[in-house]
Amino acid sequence: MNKLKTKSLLTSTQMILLYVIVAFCLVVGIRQPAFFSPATVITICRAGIFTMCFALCEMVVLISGGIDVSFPAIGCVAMYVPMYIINRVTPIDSALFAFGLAILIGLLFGLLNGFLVSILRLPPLIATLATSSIASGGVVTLLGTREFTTLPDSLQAIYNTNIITYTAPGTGFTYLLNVLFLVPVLACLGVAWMLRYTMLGRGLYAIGGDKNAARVAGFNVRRLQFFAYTFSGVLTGATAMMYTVLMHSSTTSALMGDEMIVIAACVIGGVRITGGHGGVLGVVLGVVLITLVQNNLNMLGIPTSWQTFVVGLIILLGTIITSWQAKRSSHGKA
Amino acid sequence: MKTTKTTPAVPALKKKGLKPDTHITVLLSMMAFVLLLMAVLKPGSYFTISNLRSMIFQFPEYGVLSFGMMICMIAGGIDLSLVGIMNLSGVAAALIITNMGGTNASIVLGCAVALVVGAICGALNGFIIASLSIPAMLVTLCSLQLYTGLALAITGGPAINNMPDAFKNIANGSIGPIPYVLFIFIAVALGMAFIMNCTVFGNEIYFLGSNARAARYSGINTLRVTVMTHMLSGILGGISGILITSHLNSAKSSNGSTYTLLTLLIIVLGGVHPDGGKGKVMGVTLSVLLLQLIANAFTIMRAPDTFKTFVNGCLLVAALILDVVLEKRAAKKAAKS
Amino acid sequence: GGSSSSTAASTPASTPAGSTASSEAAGGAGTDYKIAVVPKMTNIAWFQRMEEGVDAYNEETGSDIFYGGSAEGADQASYVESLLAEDWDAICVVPFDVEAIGPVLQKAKDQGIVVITHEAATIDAACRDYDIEAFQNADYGANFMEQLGTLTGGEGKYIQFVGALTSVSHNEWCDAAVALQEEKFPNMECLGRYETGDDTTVAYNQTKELLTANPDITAIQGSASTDVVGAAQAVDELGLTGKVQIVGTSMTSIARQYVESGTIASFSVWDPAEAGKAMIEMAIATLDGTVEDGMSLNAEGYQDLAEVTDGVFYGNARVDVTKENLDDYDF
Amino acid sequence: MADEVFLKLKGIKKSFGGVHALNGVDLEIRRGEIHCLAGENGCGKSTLIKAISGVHRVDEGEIWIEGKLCNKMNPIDAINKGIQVIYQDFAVFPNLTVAENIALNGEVKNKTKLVNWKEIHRVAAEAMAQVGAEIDPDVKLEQLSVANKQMVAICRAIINDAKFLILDEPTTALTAREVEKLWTVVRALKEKGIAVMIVNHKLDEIYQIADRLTILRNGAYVSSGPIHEYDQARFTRDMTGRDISQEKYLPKASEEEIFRVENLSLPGAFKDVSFSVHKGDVLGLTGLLGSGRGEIGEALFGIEPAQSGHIYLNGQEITIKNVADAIHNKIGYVPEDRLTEGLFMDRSILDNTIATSIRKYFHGIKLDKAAMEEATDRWIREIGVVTPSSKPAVRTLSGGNAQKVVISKWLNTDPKLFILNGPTVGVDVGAKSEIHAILRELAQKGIGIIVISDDLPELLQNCNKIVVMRDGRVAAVVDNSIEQKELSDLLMGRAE
Ligand SMILES: Nc1ncnc2c1ncn2[C@@H]1O[C@H](COP(=O)(O)OP(=O)(O)OP(=O)(O)O)[C@@H](O)[C@H]1O
Ligand SMILES: Nc1ncnc2c1ncn2[C@@H]1O[C@H](COP(=O)(O)OP(=O)(O)OP(=O)(O)O)[C@@H](O)[C@H]1O
Ligand SMILES: [Mg+2]
Ligand SMILES: [Mg+2]
Repeated sequence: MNKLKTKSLLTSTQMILLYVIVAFCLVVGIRQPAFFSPATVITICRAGIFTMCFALCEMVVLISGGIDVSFPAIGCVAMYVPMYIINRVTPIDSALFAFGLAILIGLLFGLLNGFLVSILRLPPLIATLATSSIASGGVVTLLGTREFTTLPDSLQAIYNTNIITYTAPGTGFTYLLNVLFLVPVLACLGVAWMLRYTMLGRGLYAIGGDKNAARVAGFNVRRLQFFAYTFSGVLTGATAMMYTVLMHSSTTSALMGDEMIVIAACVIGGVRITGGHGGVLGVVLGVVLITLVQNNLNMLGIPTSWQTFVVGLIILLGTIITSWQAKRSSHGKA
Repeated sequence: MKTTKTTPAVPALKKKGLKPDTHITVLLSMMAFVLLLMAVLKPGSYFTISNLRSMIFQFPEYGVLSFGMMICMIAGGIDLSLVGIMNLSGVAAALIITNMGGTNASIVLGCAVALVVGAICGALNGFIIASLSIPAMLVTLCSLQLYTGLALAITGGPAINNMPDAFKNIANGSIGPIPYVLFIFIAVALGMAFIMNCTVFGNEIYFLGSNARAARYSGINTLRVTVMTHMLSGILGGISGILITSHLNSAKSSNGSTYTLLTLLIIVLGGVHPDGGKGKVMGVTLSVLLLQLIANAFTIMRAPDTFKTFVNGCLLVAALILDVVLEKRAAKKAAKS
Repeated sequence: GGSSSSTAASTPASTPAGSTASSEAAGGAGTDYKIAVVPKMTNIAWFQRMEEGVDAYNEETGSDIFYGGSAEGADQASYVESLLAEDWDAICVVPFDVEAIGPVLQKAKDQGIVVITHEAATIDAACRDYDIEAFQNADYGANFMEQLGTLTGGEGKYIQFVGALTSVSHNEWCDAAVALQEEKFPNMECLGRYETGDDTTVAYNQTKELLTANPDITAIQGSASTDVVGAAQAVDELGLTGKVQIVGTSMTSIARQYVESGTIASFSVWDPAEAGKAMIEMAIATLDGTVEDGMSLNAEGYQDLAEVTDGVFYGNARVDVTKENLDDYDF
Repeated sequence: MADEVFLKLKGIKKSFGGVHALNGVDLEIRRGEIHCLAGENGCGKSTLIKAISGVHRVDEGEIWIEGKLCNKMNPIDAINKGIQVIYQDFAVFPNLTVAENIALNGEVKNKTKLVNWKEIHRVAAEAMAQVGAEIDPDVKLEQLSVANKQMVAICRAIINDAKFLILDEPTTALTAREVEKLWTVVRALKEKGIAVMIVNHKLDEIYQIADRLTILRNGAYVSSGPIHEYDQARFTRDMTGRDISQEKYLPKASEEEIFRVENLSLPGAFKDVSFSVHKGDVLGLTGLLGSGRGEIGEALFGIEPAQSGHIYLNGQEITIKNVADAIHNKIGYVPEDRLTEGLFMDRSILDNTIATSIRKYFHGIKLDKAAMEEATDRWIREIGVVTPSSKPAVRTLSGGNAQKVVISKWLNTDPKLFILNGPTVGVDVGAKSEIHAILRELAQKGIGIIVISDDLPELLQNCNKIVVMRDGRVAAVVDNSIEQKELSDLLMGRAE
């Protein structure tokens, strides 16, 4: 029995992911020794901030048995409206206002998603597609599209706060890790705790596993679905404002198209698209792998025009491996 | 294990076959509404031959694509890679046509290759989906990137242009006042209607989408049907690829990027059930027309394009809600009688 | 199509209706021609600036020029297609994809609509009446290399960013830059051309990756307006301001911060608002039949237009924006 | 104590749209009794359970629980009143562990906000000890067998201070040994004063366990009383409203062999299985869970093909590597799980009937719709499916009628060999005897019939030859003159 458990541990989705990550790093490192440096860690951490946060949103929704493809649009609205107000209406120089409004917007659209899915019982993919169209179409129609690139001082102050400053000995380059990196870290810990140690979290797994069973067990299915989508909306709002801070940019299209990579990160991390399975650790690894791949293809020497293809290939293979893995694990009967 | 016995699902619509399809009625009345509205608002510019022609030039591309999405969804899946297939096959056709000097033979060969490329891409999707039983949504999400990437890699970036006139004529020419593409669209629609209603394969698609396990136990080769469904979808993607390459005189990886969303909207509006097993060619055809009517109405009303996106989103929700409401009402009526 | 070239020749001799309209236009109440200006896409700041130009034109002259287009560039052709339902006198287009829009424009011309294009020097002459360019693409790209070579002393590696590998003008700029570098700065070396998808984040991450792997990069050339901004942020964070030189196309509204801090040495731009006006003026001139070599349009940077070949007019609208003149080009 | 009434229902009515699922039901459950609820398919048993457990609100009538009128309950209220239901599908969470499945409901009920994993394991261990189940608490439910899933569901039910436990057709997926174990658990619960209501069709099982019996027909109450007041005849009469004959099937012996397997083996499932079916034979194939009887059926139908051995149909050797092979050789198969494997619930009777034989109707270039309709109507008539037409979705049919549609689907392929895995599982007595009659008739016509079942009375009554499987091997081949006790011993391996 014990042997069996260690064996299944060694071939679990997370471990396989880890092997792949290590192998990828080795290959890149061999081609490009500069890769093996603390700088790489910082760079990956910095580059993965948004994907990680969005992946957490998506994971919670996927676990509950839904899917959310509206977060890029919601994020764009959430980053655009506050900056629009600050730049064009009244110059409110307050980080609290910017983040507060972004989160509020995320919350509202999250509630809309929740309403469509749990009250009207529309299929999640279609419902969130609709929300996506409504959000991005609505905001551009009302407020137009501009690009805001100057931050008010309060947000600039956040941008200037770093938790790690590393100077590479050879080149003298400085690598900075912004304080906002703590957000995904804390969010991961928080979500992991929530999923494991609260009835809310277990309820999400329950409704993702079998909605009817959850209903007869006395779970409030609607409330749990509402929670999943509003949680996703809120974290999306916050992440979008982080994007504005870190990238000095707020547009109505900055995040569009991100859902593909984020869903892929979740699935590679062992979250099943059919609901009820997956956890934070796997998703973190999935995000790490995807971020690594996205940001090191030049180092690997892949020609630019082939990079889309290579990313696609790796994601497809990752999906195939994890799906096959999931099938194997649910087949062993006891 | 999830038997339906504990599901207090929406009461099944009894005697469904006896009533006119509520969905088709809804679509027709929506079309009537749009036409009526435009008759009041902009009679002069909306009801013109040139507007009709301009509409006909536009919808076949994504109309054909919608049928591909439709069969995949009826079979219980989805094909998010259609636009990728469309561009990849467009690139393949363009490559052959331009390299062979644009002769008529090269055009025929190019079109054939486009269809073959579409079929191969679709078959690959189908094979991965069915043999490894991975949700179609995932597989096609990944393969979209794969096919787009391949198209990009083949062209190296820049579009392939300078198609011969004969090829450009496919999507831009007309017989008298009627564009060729209208005939192509009608042919595809009729072909699809025939396949879905009158062939074994069409019925097998419905069976697969209704209950994949039961389909297997009924002797339906689910692997073959899934592969064939996606292959057909890929072929439709190939046709679309030819149309768009001809229409735009250019083949590249990023054409028609908004079509995925549009085709999903079309088929759901057209009554294809997102869980599979239900949907009609007629509904999808009407839905294509309806959306084109609306799109042109917007342009003529000088509404910003983004407003159209907003309205499409609302329309999608409205259509689904209306569906639920109507079915409930119909069930109640059936119960009373 | 051969048939439409004859249409092109006959267009300047405008319809009777057109000529009455033009006499009214001369009367100062603006033009009565029905003209549409269609941008590549509406959802980016660049073309909102163009809309401002068209609005300003309408206000100044009291005309009613329509400005509108598809949200996404990919849909531009079908947008123009749907415009053809109405009888326009002229359509001014900034093609998203020169080839893609060609057949539709040809249909427009077949309907007797005057077609003016911008940023589309390579478009098939049969598809339009005239094309106005803000400048010669080769000059524009060479200018970047001229600056980079001077700033770096002609030493080191450089990288080029393009919005999309499929973008014709971006690639022409880059080609011209490489050509000049090979001739004038032989000690420099082009590391490659990278795609950013018009996304600041991608430019930022790519720059970081490329600099880490190649610490000897001394210069970066951007093409899409976001390229230099993303690159500048990476250079700034890595503490390389002054060591790595950045030039490229951008706009004050998005690049101001890094121009002020000196991370971006300078960027070049042409005012989309003026380009919009120039297209309208050109359309009116075409309808009035007053197009001639060396003509001047009432838009900054589009005076003394010389027709180079087959209906392409080049202006001199490029402005190089530096710390000093930043406030003069505040868009 | 034993006479104290726990639950009393009076004149319960409930309709869905126009369907009167319940049309005046009375029921009385006493503490510590084992009460059986019987009735034909679609007579409203499940609906009644859902009314009691608060899933459905009743239209009319009164629900009295411990002397209090409780017409407006939701599932939580019902749970709080001590009512626990084990649904046909158990309503467990496949993605959660055994321990969680057992303990989570209690936590929901107590409105806990945080999860105490120690407590969950403790509760789970305690509950499993109470019913004597031994299952690894950390295994996910999707990895368990049906019987173990049911055990988990029972454990979960009893920990929440259950006073009244309802089991909806608990034995359909279990074999004899597991049923015995289940009865042991149920009796133990009874000893604790818990009232138990069991929905069941099998009279012999009802005799084994029930104290009292209530019978419903067409959503209405028919009769109720102590179990000893019911003999076989009254039971079936009350259920169906008519008398049904009980004679055994004894065909004329025939030399003509239809089907034979020799040394069929599939590692891990069965080994060296040989038997033959002659003209007129209805062959029974039985065994305990894991004896491989189901696997043989699936192997012969090509779902999980055998790896070695020979199969002869009408004297010719055939190979079956997949379902297509089986169908090509005119083998039909009625799967165990009708709902998920046999039927397209949302599609019409017509679609279901022609699903497998659709190629027959493809003439020239298109499907012959008229012929399809004609064939379906003919089967509806011949098999006796109760429906106004061939148009309604199968979802609207009762279990027995649905099973008849599955049978029509195969008969429409003109099978030479017809394998039925649990053909009457969850089918009521009336429909059951009709299905049996159909099988006999087919056998007489020369179609080979193999019935895979663990319903011993059914086998003894309908099969003239019974193959008993044990541990993947053929343990015995007997005819139906054997006593049920003897057959059951053979099954368990107690005879030798
Ligand atoms: N949610 C529902 N909507 C519509 N009709 C329903 C619903 N639930 C049950 N019915 C109908 O009510 C009747 C009684 O169904 P019920 O499931 O209670 O029968 P049952 O006695 O449990 O049958 P079985 O033995 O097949 O389980 C059937 O005709 C069924 O079709
Ligand atoms: N050893 C086992 N461990 C776990 N699950 C098992 C085991 N054996 C069988 N099962 C499961 O129990 C169910 C029935 O088992 P199986 O088919 O092996 O038995 P059988 O003798 O063929 O009886 P039946 O026809 O009733 O299924 C199946 O769902 C199977 O997956
Ligand atoms: Mg029932
Ligand atoms: Mg079995």
